[in-house]
Amino acid sequence: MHAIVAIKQVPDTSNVRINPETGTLIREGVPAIINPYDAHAVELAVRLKRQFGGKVTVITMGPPKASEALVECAEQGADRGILISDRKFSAADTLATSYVLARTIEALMAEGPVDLLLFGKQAIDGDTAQVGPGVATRLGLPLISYAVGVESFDPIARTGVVHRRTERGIEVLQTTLPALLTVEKEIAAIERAPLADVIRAAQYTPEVWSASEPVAFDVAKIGIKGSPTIVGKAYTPPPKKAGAAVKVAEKGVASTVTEALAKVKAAGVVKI
Amino acid sequence: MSERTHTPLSPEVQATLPNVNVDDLLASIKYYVDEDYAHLWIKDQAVCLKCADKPCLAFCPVAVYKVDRQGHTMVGYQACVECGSCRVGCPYHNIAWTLPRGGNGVAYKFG
Amino acid sequence: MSDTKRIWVLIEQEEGKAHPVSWELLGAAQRLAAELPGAVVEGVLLGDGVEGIAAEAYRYGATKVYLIDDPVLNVYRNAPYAYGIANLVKKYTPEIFLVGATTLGRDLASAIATRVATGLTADCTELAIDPDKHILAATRPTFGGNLMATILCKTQRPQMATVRPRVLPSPTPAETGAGELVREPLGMTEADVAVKLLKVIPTDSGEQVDIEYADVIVAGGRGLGAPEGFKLLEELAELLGGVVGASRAVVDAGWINVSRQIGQTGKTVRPKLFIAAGISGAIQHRVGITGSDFILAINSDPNAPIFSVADYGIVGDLYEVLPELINQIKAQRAGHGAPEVAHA
Amino acid sequence: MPEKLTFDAIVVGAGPAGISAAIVMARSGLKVMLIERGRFAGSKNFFGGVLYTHALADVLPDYWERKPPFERPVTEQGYWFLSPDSVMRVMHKSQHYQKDPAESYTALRSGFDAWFAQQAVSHGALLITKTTVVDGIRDAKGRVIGVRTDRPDGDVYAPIVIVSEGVNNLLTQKLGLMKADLPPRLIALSVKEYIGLPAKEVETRFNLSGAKEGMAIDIFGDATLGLPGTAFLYTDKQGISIGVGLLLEEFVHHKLKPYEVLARFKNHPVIKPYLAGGETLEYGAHLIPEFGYDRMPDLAADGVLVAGDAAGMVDALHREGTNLAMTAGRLAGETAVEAHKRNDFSAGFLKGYRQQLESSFVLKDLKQYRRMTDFLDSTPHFMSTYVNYLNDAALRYFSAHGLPKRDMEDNIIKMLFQRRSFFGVARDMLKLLQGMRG
Repeated sequence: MHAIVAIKQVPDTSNVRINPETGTLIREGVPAIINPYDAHAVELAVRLKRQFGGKVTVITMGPPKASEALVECAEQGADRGILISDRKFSAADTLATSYVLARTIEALMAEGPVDLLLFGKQAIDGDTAQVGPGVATRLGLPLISYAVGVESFDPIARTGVVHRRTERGIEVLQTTLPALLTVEKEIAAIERAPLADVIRAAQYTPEVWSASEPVAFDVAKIGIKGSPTIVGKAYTPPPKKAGAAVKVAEKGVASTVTEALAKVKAAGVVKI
Repeated sequence: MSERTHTPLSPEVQATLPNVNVDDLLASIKYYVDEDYAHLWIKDQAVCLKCADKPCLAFCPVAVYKVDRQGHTMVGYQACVECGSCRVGCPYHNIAWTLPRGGNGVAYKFG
Repeated sequence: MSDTKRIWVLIEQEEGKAHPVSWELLGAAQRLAAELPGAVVEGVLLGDGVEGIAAEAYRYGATKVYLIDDPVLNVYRNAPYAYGIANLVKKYTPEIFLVGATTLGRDLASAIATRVATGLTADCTELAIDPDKHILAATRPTFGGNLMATILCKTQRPQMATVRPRVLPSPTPAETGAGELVREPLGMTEADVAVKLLKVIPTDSGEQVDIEYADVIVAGGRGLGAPEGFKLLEELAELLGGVVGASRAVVDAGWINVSRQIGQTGKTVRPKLFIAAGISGAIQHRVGITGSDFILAINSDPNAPIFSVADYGIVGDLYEVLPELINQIKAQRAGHGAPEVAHA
Repeated sequence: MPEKLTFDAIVVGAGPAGISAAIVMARSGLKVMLIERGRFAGSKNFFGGVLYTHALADVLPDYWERKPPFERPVTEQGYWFLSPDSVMRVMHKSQHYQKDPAESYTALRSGFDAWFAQQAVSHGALLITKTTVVDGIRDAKGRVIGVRTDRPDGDVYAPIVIVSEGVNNLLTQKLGLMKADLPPRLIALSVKEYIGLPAKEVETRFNLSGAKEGMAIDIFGDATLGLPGTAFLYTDKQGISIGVGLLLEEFVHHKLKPYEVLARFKNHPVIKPYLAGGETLEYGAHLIPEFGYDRMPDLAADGVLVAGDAAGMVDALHREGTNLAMTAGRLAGETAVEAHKRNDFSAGFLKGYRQQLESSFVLKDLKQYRRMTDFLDSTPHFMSTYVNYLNDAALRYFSAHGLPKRDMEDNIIKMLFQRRSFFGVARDMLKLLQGMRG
């Protein structure tokens, strides 16, 4: 079994600070982490490897610093890490990113058969959820997004049954392999890695691929050239204004609650 | 060496201490909370029940310790910054103090 | 080539019912069309025996609906839907294409954008036409809602965006409406589709939803006064199909498990409705709830900081307010008859 | 059966002491495992402080080329004596401080320690993070032969273990090198806020001419409510580190909330304007071991050495700790290298580590100030009495009352003895002298 996991190193958005004047991220004091969904994707891959044998390859596109994230994946049990890093990739949007990852995966598929491609459901910095589906589309592989569980996986028969969360419930889907899954956190709880794996990872140096070696990417399709979208402007959202507050002491509990319920309904967020 | 003698703080000095909601300070701290393992606990609630002073309620710099209605000492280990004050400061050495599992707990961004 | 600029809206449907975000998008499309000379608003509809939905789309302002009706499209799967729509896009070259940022919409839009090699802006909360460049300016929150970014797609067409449901107003439909129905073939058979839907397990089958994914959270704080107060919160949460959350104070007090804690030392949540009962709202708690769509705060202290982030606040005793809330919800539901039961 | 994990040396804790030891050993070709429980080296470390470059240079002669992430060089330093409404400042600014590299720098530890640990890695040490050491492993004769971590299959072996675990020295105690925890009057609790301000603001407020100037101030008196302790204020690149530390005993006895003491200090009329408009980017707390020379744990036993805060290597009077830790870590590392050469890891040989410390400033200073904690302990009024007196005397001195100057001077001397008897003052000064001279 060979699973390829695509990950991203992201700023921990629970601690993000924005420079209000420039509308840019203040990197200082913001930890860089593996996108949390991606870490669960790696965990799933490692579990399948333990069950079926084989190997796990983790790929990421990013600056040189992102190789830290690949080392963390190695701690989790990944066998090989590839950092695709080149200044020519900078300012890539999701279309350019999915091109680079798809070509990288094709190159890996040329080395030998691949059974599963795993992505986090989205990255917490951009929240686009576009790269996984984009790569599946480029490779012409079956896509199951928002996967929450693997019911069965058979690398011999090349078929699997996957649970997917949608608004109407959990869809149980059968797919041929290889398939591409984007995963939620429930897909696999992260376990503490044995010390030997951590030691091995600390000695591991991920491979670095450039824009030209070992895969020659089409320069028109990468970085800012290959990105149809650009950021027009960025700004900090205005601080939220406090809504009205009504006092039970003034209006009585019944009419206060009636008013509040009407407000909730008007907001249309949930069915009352 | 003798035990230390203390001059009590005058009420005037006491009155100059502002009220601070420590929860507001906690928002600046990065934690990786280990939901499956509490690294601090009370060894024997009976000892706390007999402790009249309960200094831990004050000296813990992140207010980990609270007392519930039954007088039991509750431990909010999630906010712990692992300073060790309670380990040393509890007059009865009644706090079991261990380190969080590797990678968990406080992670200072600036330090 | 004509100067007609088509603004397309995906009419999302499942089990023959249109998703309301489709109508919100038709409303938005009409507002965009007013700013864009030569623009027309058109719908795109895929499914199996869903032609009837087209009539609805006309009432919401679509002048034309492109329909692919095929048994392969009976249930949503990415590949045949994306394939069918990408062919429509290639044939009719719309200028703008709007899709709801639902699970289905985000899955589908990404695949379409990749197939036609164009730009897609995800999960937008605001749409406008840039007055100078006459292109779509799609604004979306990023970095966990800490930054708003306006994205432009300069040369590639269509300019695609998925739009978060419920952030744009839903237009009132016209009494009647008429438009042109354009039928197109799918050009794909079931044998071409690798993914098969075996079954759907409804979510509300008793399984406790993790607080991070809950759409409704009823959270309690020190103001509950006693752990028994959580019974009331559980009742309300169950009524709303939600889960119970808590502030640091009550988790510390041992009234509820740490997995329910919300805030800097707990979890960050993004429910549609967050009800804060007896939570004063220290900053460390507030940072965990600001992603909520609607916050209803109940607290006896009118100066409680929670009110500064609440969309609506009730100053009063939660032991008076919560039972009344529960009663009124029950009464309203009784008035509307029993909730619909889905047929197998 | 998992393989037995074996190294030449294990270092517990990637702080200044442990990293220094790891660098020295790795440079000598030993296979070193440096274990850190935090997510990265520095993530558990918090200080209000100043790093001295002499100790760093001894460990890493080319440290300057390796671009350490310092905040600002300390070009002006000294003391502020705060009374409730006034301040007496004794500051020293000198051209001597203006050089590259400077003698000392303000720093933030999460960045500095991470950088320092990378230097160990670049020398060949293996840095293992997110891994907590829970116990030592000993052979039948009681010799330390490894450590147990909290990882699955987490035992790891080495003929020598250097314990640099910090002030909460659980492992040191488990290995029997220290009998029990010391009382709270020998440990200080310090709380700090790192307050963000634009560099320009920092420079204007503290009269600094640019990024190559910085200030380190120790503050006494009202900052600690007159109780034995120190407050501090250091300028960082884009912010200020401000904190207050008291012997833990004072917090315990007076039931003081550390964050309230800090908030009160920040509100002091002299301090407040410096912080105006700043944003608290981080709050935190840390213990400072003020064991004193006579209560340090055993520094060596069979297969094990202790260095840094774990051994109480802090000179509280001069707010020095990291330089003692780096020096001790270096000497521990050198001892371990020597032990490998002789293949002798016995306590008898390893005790040479202590002898080297005795002849370095580390133990010389600790010996000299061995009574400082006791001095503060026995003179709890010291801070309030004399600091307030200084300010009142200054007020009298600098105000024109229409009195002859001679009368004013008499007045000032009288003011002192109204507060404390002649013999009281004499005794306090004598004790202070003893504390300072050792």
